[in-house]
Amino acid sequence: MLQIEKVHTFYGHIEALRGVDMEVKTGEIVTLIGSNGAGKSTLLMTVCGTPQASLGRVIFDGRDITHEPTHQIMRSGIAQAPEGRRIFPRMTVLENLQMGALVGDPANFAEDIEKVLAIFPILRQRQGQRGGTLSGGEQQMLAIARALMSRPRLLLLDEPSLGLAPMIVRQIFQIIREINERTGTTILLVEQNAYHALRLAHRGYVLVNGAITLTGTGSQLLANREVRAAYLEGGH
Amino acid sequence: MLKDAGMMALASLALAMPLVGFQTVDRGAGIVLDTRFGAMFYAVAVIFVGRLLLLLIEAGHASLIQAATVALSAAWLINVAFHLYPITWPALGWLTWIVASVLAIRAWIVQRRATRPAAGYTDGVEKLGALVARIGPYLGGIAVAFAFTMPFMPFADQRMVDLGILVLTYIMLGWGLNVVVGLAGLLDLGYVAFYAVGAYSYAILSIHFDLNFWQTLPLAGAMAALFGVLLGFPVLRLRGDYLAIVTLGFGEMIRLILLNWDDLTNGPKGIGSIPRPSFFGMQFTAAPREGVTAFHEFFNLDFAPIHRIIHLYYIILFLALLTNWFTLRIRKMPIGRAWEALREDETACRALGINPTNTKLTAFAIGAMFGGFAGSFFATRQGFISPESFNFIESAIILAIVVLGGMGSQIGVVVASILLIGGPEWFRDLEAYRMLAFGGLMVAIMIWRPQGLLSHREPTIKLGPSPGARSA
Amino acid sequence: MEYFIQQFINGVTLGAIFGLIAIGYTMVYGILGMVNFAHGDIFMIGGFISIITFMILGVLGVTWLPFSLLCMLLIAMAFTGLHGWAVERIGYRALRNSNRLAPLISAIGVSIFLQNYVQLLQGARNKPLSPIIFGGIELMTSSTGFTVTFAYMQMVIIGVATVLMAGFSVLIARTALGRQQRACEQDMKMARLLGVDVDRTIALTFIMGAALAAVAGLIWLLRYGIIDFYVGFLVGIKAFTAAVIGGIGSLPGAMLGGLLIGLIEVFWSAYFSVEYKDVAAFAILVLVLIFRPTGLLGKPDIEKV
Amino acid sequence: MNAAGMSAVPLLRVEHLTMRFGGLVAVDDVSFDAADRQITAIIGPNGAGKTTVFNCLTGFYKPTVGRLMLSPAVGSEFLLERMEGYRIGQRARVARTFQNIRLFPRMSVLENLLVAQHNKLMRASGFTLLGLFGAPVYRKAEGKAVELARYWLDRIGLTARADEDAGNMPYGDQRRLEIARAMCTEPHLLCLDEPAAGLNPRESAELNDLLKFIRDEHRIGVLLIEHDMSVVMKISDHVVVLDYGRKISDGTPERVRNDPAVIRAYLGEEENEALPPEVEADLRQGA
Repeated sequence: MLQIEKVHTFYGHIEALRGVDMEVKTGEIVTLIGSNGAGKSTLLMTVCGTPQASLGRVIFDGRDITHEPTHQIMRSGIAQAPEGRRIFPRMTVLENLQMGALVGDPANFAEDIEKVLAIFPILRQRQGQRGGTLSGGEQQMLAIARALMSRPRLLLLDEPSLGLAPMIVRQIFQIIREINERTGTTILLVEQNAYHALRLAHRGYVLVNGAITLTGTGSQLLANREVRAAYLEGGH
Repeated sequence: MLKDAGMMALASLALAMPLVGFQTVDRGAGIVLDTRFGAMFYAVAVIFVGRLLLLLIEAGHASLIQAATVALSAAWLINVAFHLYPITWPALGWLTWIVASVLAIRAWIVQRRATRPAAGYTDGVEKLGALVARIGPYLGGIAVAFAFTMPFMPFADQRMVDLGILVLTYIMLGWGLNVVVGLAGLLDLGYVAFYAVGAYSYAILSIHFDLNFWQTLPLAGAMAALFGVLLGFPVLRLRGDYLAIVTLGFGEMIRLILLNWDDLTNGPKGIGSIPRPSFFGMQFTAAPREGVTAFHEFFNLDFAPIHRIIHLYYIILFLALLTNWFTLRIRKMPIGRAWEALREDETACRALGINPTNTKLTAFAIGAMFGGFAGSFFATRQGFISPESFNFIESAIILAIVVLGGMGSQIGVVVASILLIGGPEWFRDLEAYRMLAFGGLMVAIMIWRPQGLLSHREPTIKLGPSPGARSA
Repeated sequence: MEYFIQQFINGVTLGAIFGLIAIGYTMVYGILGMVNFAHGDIFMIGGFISIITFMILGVLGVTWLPFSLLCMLLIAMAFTGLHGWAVERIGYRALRNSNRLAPLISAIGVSIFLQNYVQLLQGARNKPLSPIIFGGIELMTSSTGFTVTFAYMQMVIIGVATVLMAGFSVLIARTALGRQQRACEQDMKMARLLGVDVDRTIALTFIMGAALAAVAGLIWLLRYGIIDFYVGFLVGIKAFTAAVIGGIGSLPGAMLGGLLIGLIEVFWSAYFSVEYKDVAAFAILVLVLIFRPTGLLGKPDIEKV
Repeated sequence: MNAAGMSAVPLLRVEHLTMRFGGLVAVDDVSFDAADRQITAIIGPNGAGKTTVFNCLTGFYKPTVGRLMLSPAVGSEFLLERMEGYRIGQRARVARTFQNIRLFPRMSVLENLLVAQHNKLMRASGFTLLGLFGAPVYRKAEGKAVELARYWLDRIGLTARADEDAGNMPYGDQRRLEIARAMCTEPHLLCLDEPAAGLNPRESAELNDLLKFIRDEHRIGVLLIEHDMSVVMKISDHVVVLDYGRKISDGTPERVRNDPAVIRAYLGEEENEALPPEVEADLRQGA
């Protein structure tokens, strides 16, 4: 579904991605692990076209989207719940969801919102509340819900567990699995919390210093010595 | 490609229609309407062709277009310089020239880019900035040497020295404002207020109390600094943009007060016959008053008005260098580092126990003081001041000098002053287009280099080798 | 009392002008965080386009007043909006991600450019327009013979301004376009990730702001019967002051601020001195900012550290 | 709590701290102590009010209700809630770092450490006047300040890059540089806001060593916000757990980990977190 071929991305003079190759197949959960600054978020943002890759290609559904503007890419079936959640703080929960549905068909709105609120019942109670007043876990759920409102075929999740109580983290990962199983949405997940992410994912990639160093199924990577030494020891 | 250029032409046609296509002409009491469709269509055509050529350049047909546009813009400049061919619509000529020049530059960039890899491209101007910073002391030395000898160069006529005085005044103002904007990061849009306070303090003190230049100067500077503190105290807690607008309002307030407080400032008529500075008590007049020696008599020279101008030139050179020495020095002081730290992150400064208000206030007061000095000089040089000289556009020009030069860069201020003040003065003949070009240039430079021309920063202190064996 | 009422009407009329311009400042500040210094000059251009339109209509022989007013309004809004778009496209778009000072300096450059552009093309003298709306209702007359008049022109001005501001508020609060604008205001990068065409939204913001400024320019022309290339500077600064007093980023704040500045200026001139009316406006600004740094209706933002 | 490690008066005593923003209660009647020469950790999910507690302690917010008393081993006591923001750093000597690193990015690493010694240097420079003309008093003071900076640079391994812009340092180095900068103010209490966030396990371990070094060698109190329980458990002497603005537990790491209230609200029921069988098999094979 998504192919990333030899992608290089620059932030100013800094080369954040140095020739990344990876692939996400339809219906998979793929996770990308790596330390802070390895370029995980940059990779997700490059898929969305901000910044655009300076070399290489990003292909989604057989279409080269490398040089398309972001808003076009987001209209072609990709949605992202970015790092730090980025809820619109002065909009209500409902308005946030409306923003998520911007690229969708307005006729589907009522149906979609019911579906999303069924996945995240807590948001139903909070509908009229401003995004900024939600707790961290609720904001994360809203961010995922908002991304789902556009009926994406590919969902990009950037560090959904960041800063949440261990209890909420388990809940979020459970929901991600459910979304994938129930709706068949393909998911590309970036995580610092390698342990949970690898347990959840069908396949995983390890990103070091802007390049992929290792790939395999979730279990293979969990069992890999280097991975354990670099990302798992010292707790989860 | 045609469609793109057509859209552009359509947009420019719609833009040009009301203001270029029609002209309101004054007729006696009222106005009547005139049309200028010819000019309008010419302008639109230039833009259409220009856009088309630009797209062709991007598509890889650079060489021929480059040659043609270079020739065209050169021909135009030669025509302007030597008045070869009479021009009915100079504005359209300039428009054509600008379009041609932009195309020529663009073609050059595209060609250059083709010969080097896109990745890892380092900015040439950035490198120049680092180079300038490295050779700064030598460059500064050469510049100072040139500045000292300039009045005695063969090309230095009265107009040249006058221009030198003007540029140096703005350099000094730029250096003064650099303390506030460049180092402390406080956006001051009303700097001209302190310039005005200095000038009026100087005028009033020197006329009413019969003090000479060197006695009045510190008083006027102190007065301006006092105003800086008075303004700064209540408003320095405000966030950046609010501060900008309050200082802008303050600048206007000062001007309006000067305009309306007739008893003190003589209102819009201004203050005249401000005493000129003397050279150790010697005056620069052909026939001095009884008991006063004239400069030319003492040195056995023929009287020439240029003596006075050269004297003024050295005064402002001295003042400017004083400002420069002071700012370079204070940058290395704890207070200077605190200013820069405040610019970078005020919150972190507070956490480190730095009092933000007092620190900003010193920057504000010192900047104001130099503005006051420059104002004093302005008053004594002109001999006449009125509120008209202190409007917002002056503040904008000084700020533009600091920002275009590259904030915090001393040499940048010099370059920007020469470019913005000296440059337009050379095109005096084109009075009408001067400010138009000035505005356009500000936009163009900002878009080209938002961080200013020379924005490289050198640390104020370097970690030397460890003294002895005192390693932890 | 009658004098007071008359001044009140005058103040509201002036306030409507400031309010319309202030909306443009506040919207651009909200979305880009920059002071669009050239906005006052856009207002001035709106005034010039209005006067030129009026004269073209005269040449064409259109004399029915309501129709020619409507033409002036629409044409001025359209062409001034285009100028607003051009300013954003040329002067600001490339600077959207650079430091805070660069767009401000660019805006000052644009302002200087526009003033001289109009001066070159239309001449430096001010352009008079003889009054085109006459008469009014006499509301009351005091014992001393002072008559309070609510001129038809003032009614038109206040009416047009009120309708536009109300329509505008609904646009921002209720429509998808308004939601996109607010989304860009709060988090531009996220808005883009949700498929918002940010460039288009920002361009529209500039066009709308310029169109409202054009209305202000037209009103100014009707009310004061005179326009020149320099008028945008001081009016612009005062409108910005209004936006800051109201709480920058807040639409109702801009309108309220405009009204306040209009009233302060008129009452100060009426009861104290005309000379210092501008000083009074700025002094109020300083006071408001010191005691309520976010403006009257601004949201106090909690500092996140 | 072991009485030996704590003197009668704790370094910091927080009593009934409450912070409201409009209708929102960010911190609700929280009381705890932090001892000298100990690492006290405050844990809890994002939005639990941890950073708000820090902001009250360091003067960025004025608490709605509450008393914050700092009693350094030497010198007088300070009531932090009554002090203006910058004075807390200047007088009471409470230093802090920030969740999102707040260095002076376009100043050099060394300059960052000198700015931290501003007040000392300001006095030595005769409020700039003496310094301007190069008085020896000032030059000596500046030399000493540079030596202190060098000490910490050696400690965090950044001596070689002292003259580069702080903003160009790698993420992990910036975290440690921020701590070094805070230490250059010679504080009584060091407050660290999520210092381990975004660090990999190796960098995390280095950080733990640095914090223990600060506690044991410089003998000051450290207050630490963190949500990674595993990091907290390794180095802290005392843990305070916040949830929705309230304190739900307080005590030694052992006690907190097994506190039913913490498990209910924060950690969740211990699941069967065993690895998938094939992974277990792989690991056994490799071993």
